[in-house]
Amino acid sequence: MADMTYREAVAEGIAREMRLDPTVVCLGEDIGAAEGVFKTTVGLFKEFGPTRVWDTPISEQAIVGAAMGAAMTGLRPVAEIMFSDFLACCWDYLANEIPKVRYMTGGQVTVPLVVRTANGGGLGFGAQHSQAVENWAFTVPGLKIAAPSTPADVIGLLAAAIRSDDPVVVFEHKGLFASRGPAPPAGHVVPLGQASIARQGRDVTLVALASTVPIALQAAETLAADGIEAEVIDLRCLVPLDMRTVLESLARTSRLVVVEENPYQGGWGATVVSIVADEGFELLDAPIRRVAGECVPLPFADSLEAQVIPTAARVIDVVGQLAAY
Amino acid sequence: MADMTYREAVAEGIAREMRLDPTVVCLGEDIGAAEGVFKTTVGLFKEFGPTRVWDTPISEQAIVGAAMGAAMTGLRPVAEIMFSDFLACCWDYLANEIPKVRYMTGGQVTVPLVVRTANGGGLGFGAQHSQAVENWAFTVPGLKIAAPSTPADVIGLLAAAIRSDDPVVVFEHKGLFASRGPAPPAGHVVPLGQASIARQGRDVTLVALASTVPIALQAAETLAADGIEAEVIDLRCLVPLDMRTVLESLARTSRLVVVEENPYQGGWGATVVSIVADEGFELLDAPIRRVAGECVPLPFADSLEAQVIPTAARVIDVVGQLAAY
Amino acid sequence: MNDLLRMYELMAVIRRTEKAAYDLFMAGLVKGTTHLASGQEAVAVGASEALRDDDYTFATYRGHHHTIARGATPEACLAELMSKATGLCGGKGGSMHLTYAAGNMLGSYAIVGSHLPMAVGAAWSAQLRGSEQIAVAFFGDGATNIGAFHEALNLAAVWKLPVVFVCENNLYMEYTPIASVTAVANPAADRACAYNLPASIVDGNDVLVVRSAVREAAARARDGGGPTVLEMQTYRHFGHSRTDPATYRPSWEVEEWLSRDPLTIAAAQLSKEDVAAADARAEKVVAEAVEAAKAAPPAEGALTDVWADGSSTWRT
Amino acid sequence: MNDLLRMYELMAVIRRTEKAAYDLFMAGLVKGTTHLASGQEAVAVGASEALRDDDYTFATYRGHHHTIARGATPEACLAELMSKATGLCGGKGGSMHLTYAAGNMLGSYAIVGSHLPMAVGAAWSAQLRGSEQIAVAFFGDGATNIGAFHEALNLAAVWKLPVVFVCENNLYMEYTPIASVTAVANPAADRACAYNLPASIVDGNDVLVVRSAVREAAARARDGGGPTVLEMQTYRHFGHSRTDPATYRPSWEVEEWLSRDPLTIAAAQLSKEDVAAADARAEKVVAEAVEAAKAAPPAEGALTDVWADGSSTWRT
Ligand SMILES: Cc1ncc(C[n+]2csc(CCOP(=O)(O)OP(=O)(O)O)c2C)c(N)n1
Ligand SMILES: Cc1ncc(C[n+]2csc(CCOP(=O)(O)OP(=O)(O)O)c2C)c(N)n1
Ligand SMILES: [Mg+2]
Ligand SMILES: [Mg+2]
Repeated sequence: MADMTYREAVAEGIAREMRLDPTVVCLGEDIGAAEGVFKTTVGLFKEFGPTRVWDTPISEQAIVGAAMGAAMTGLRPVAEIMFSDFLACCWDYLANEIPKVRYMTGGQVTVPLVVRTANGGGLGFGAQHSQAVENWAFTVPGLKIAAPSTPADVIGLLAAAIRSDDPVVVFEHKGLFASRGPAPPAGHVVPLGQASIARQGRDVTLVALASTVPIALQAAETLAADGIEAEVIDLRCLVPLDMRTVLESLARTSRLVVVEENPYQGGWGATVVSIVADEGFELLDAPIRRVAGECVPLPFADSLEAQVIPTAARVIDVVGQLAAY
Repeated sequence: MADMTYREAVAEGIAREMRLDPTVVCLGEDIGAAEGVFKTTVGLFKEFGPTRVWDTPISEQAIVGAAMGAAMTGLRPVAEIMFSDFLACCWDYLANEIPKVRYMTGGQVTVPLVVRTANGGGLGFGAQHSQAVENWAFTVPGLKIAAPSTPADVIGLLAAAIRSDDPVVVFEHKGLFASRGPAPPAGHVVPLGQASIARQGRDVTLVALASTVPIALQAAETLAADGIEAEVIDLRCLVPLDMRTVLESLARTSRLVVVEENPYQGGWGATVVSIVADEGFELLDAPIRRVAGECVPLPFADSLEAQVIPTAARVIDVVGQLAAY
Repeated sequence: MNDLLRMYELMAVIRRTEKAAYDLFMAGLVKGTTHLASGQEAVAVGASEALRDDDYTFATYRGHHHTIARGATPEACLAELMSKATGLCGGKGGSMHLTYAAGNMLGSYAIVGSHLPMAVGAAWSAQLRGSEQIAVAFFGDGATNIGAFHEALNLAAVWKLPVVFVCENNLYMEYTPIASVTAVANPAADRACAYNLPASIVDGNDVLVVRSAVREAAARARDGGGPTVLEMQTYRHFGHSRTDPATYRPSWEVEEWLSRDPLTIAAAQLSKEDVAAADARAEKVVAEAVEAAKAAPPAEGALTDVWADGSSTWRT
Repeated sequence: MNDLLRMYELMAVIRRTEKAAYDLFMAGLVKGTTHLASGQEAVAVGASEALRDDDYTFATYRGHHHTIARGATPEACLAELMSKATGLCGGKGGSMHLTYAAGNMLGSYAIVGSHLPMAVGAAWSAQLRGSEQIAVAFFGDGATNIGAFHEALNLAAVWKLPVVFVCENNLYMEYTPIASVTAVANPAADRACAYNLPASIVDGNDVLVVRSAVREAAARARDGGGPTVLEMQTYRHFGHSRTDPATYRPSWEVEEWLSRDPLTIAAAQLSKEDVAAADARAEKVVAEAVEAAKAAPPAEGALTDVWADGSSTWRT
């Protein structure tokens, strides 16, 4: 299979669904003629034209609110929120409207929409353009949440998300856009809620998501040289959350480290840990550790930013401590 | 000491600070002549007049954004967001602006403001007026978070919050407004970040906050009849989070149940558990359990709502399982 | 039956349904809160009469009138308020979230202003599907000061969407007069200039006037003429919500508006006999609805209906 | 020195500072992203000249010009961009968050529109404290379509606050023309009607014209006359941000605006000698700033400055 970038996979993943289903439409800022500020919508405007790919004003509430109204009435909108930090500008729709309308109408209304957004740090964009905020969405029952780590998963998860009758937030990681991987075959779909085992190992389980998958894999390589075999689980989705895969791995390894980019306080890893501390308590041979973002805003300077987001070195350090436990 | 309601304590707590410090000003919807839709600002407009107590349009972004600008320039605004669900309408200010501006300016700017809001369910207000969203705020480094459970704590924590040079979100619980307790003496201040031990016990630690404190206490009473002595910790604040008190209690009890109203997925209890599963691992004699909100929107019907928010019965049930472990 | 009589009867049904809701509240059979629209019936009924059945409407927590006007039965509404399984939303929504999707009444939203962008989206969808449907958002005067209002009107105007923005200006937000917090006299109509949209100020208590204003706006929308802003002048007879005695309103103002009751205005143009007969029918429908709703089984399914598959499972 | 010459020199310093920022970017010494304001200097300098030192200003991620105009040194700005400890924000803010609180330039905000309510709040604070300060928010054309704009203008108008809303209309958002997504021709000025506010459209490339427009608005604000909307017509010489070659702009348009460069316009009214001397001084100041910034120690303190006590401790 040919290689492609994660960035290319986004546009390709959307295009594949748009070809299959004429009700799939895109809207967002600068996604049309400009092809996206991250170049993640390249080719869409050319192929599908202005009735399928819509440039919007800077109106995040109108973007997501209109997507919701359209999803309630026969379309499958794919709305882009340029940086995930800006989800805060339309948070009412993500938190109070979209995830609740099916429930509060007793099932009368469904909202098959996708909100895509560029998430995460590492590029020196500062406090308001660098956050990993997948944990914000995780606080809201009623949203499905995908966060791919490879180009193939981007395409497969976008397919599942766009076809889903439930609302899905897809977190594309800014730090991964330039990364490469095999292009998946036509028809590739990754069902929502199925973690993948990115690396097998018997000594410790590393649970990761999106940007932290390559970090965990890199740490695992170094640890292997020291004789510690880490199993790396790529959750792929936060909702549905594939705890079965995590607990099964833990049954083999007895040790758990969660590697997450969002801040430690309120991070999604805490929920994973709390399930394990309940249902997997007897499997544990050592404390559970979380390598997470520091509880500070994201600093601009690259040297500072590297100190507050997870690194392979921190993972290696923490696993070393657990192994010695 | 005379008794007062939690609701009265809010107005009294604000009034005490307004008397001491002329830079304290209030703004929000219907807080002036109407004295607040929850009657939590009764008397303020009368005593302090329209230059200290401001009725606003329905403009949550302008309310909190203006509070921020005022806090940067010499005032200590106390902004009311009527229901905590509406924090979603001004989430940008809570998530991206207020908590970050001090850090991202390298300490040039401080934001001594308070955002007060009526939080939580149990009153049959449905999906968009009943959420416990203290966990939303908990995802954001740079916000202090208080959530009092008694009238005295309302006054003491409001005093600390209004005097704080850091931004503080105060979650007042709708279900507690009518509850009564002793009025605290003049000058009463409860420092941010100090949990209280609401009940002592040796068998299990129940960690609670705001509405779940009376629930945990009620459960503890029942459990005591069965010979199980539960220690109930009222966290009072999520940030700063007083883990020392939790870990010290756990050292005595070896068993932990967190009782929280926000949903299980992404709830603050998960972070408490994850710290314990790391730093308190050796103290544990049993799995850690969380009694939390179900991962659904809040239903309107009271019989349904009672099934999705924590109850004493569920706490008793869970503690019983742990005790038998 | 002539149009006006039919509309009168529908208003009478709404009025009595809300009266029943109030009484049931006092009897402890309705919990939570309710926001009565009594006094504002003409807006809902006049507008619905001007719409096609497949047009979309979106309303607020003060939405009983809009729900019934689009075809929901008083029984289903009251059952919802009484937390019954037969309620419109199975008891999960309540008064603030009445929804009747079968009648294209796509919901009542309780975050002020939130549904305006949704209506814009429904109109966009209709335009893309070439269905010639339109969408209508009903909202209060207070909603005109929130950001979502601005974003919705601009987007609708730029994309020239088939949507009508209907403000029910009842002079008050919860307890505070809209005039005290708004920079213009007519909170909706005076904002249309900022979006280059046509606007009119309409007597919202005269159902025929409402109907013709909405007809005109709907026709413009359907013909590709884009959005219209309609500001309906009206008044709520009761307080904001159950707990509000509305003492902040001067009694002359209340009296003046009560004398302009939309039912009275419509009745004045009908024969006494017709009105009496319509009232009797309305009385009967609502009385039966109350009994049926009372007899219905309680709501169930706290953990259903989150996902399209009916479940609420979020993890393995 | 006469006013215009002083303003010219300040614009020349800003122009060269941004040129230096660009070069340092290309040399790998500035990371992240930068949004150059080259072409828009007259707005910042003309406005700052019209303000008192204790007036507050709030700017966007495109804020180099506003920061220097309020008194920050090129060295402190460049050091910030180069992630140095001596940077304005100690390297924690970067280009998008330049802040010079000592000069009452209270920050650069990177969420479009977010700072308009803050400026309203600063004006409110000034009014309450009776300090006769005013607040100015600078924002782009694109910001006029976001909800916070609407809420801010309404609140400021209702409370008659001493605030001036200065839109820098440079015709584009990131890569999309503002005209394609806005319902009115002048995105800021044509919205003033919705708040009953005075507005004017101003030649934003003529520093003297800018100054007099802001003077008038500032005087009105200070005298209790409330807010004003000023829409400055201007143009950015470069793309939206570092990575943008701006190929979406027709070359005739770029040329036309380059011929209306604010520095050229100001220089035409000054003597050649004065201009040359000012250019030389600006050149020297910036060259020295670059050297000093390069020599400064790197940023530190990733875990400081969250709380007012300087720490970031969130738990015991
Ligand atoms: C975003 C938001 N802010 C505040 C509220 C609380 N609230 C509910 S109704 C209301 C008044 C609304 O007034 P208006 O829009 O005039 O509608 P009316 O109630 O008069 O029909 C307020 C402030 C809310 N529901 N949503
Ligand atoms: C709420 C929000 N949405 C989107 C963006 C991304 N963004 C950054 S600058 C920009 C264009 C802003 O255009 P304008 O207001 O005209 O300012 P200019 O860049 O022209 O100075 C956009 C869309 C953002 N920063 N914030
Ligand atoms: Mg009203
Ligand atoms: Mg612009």
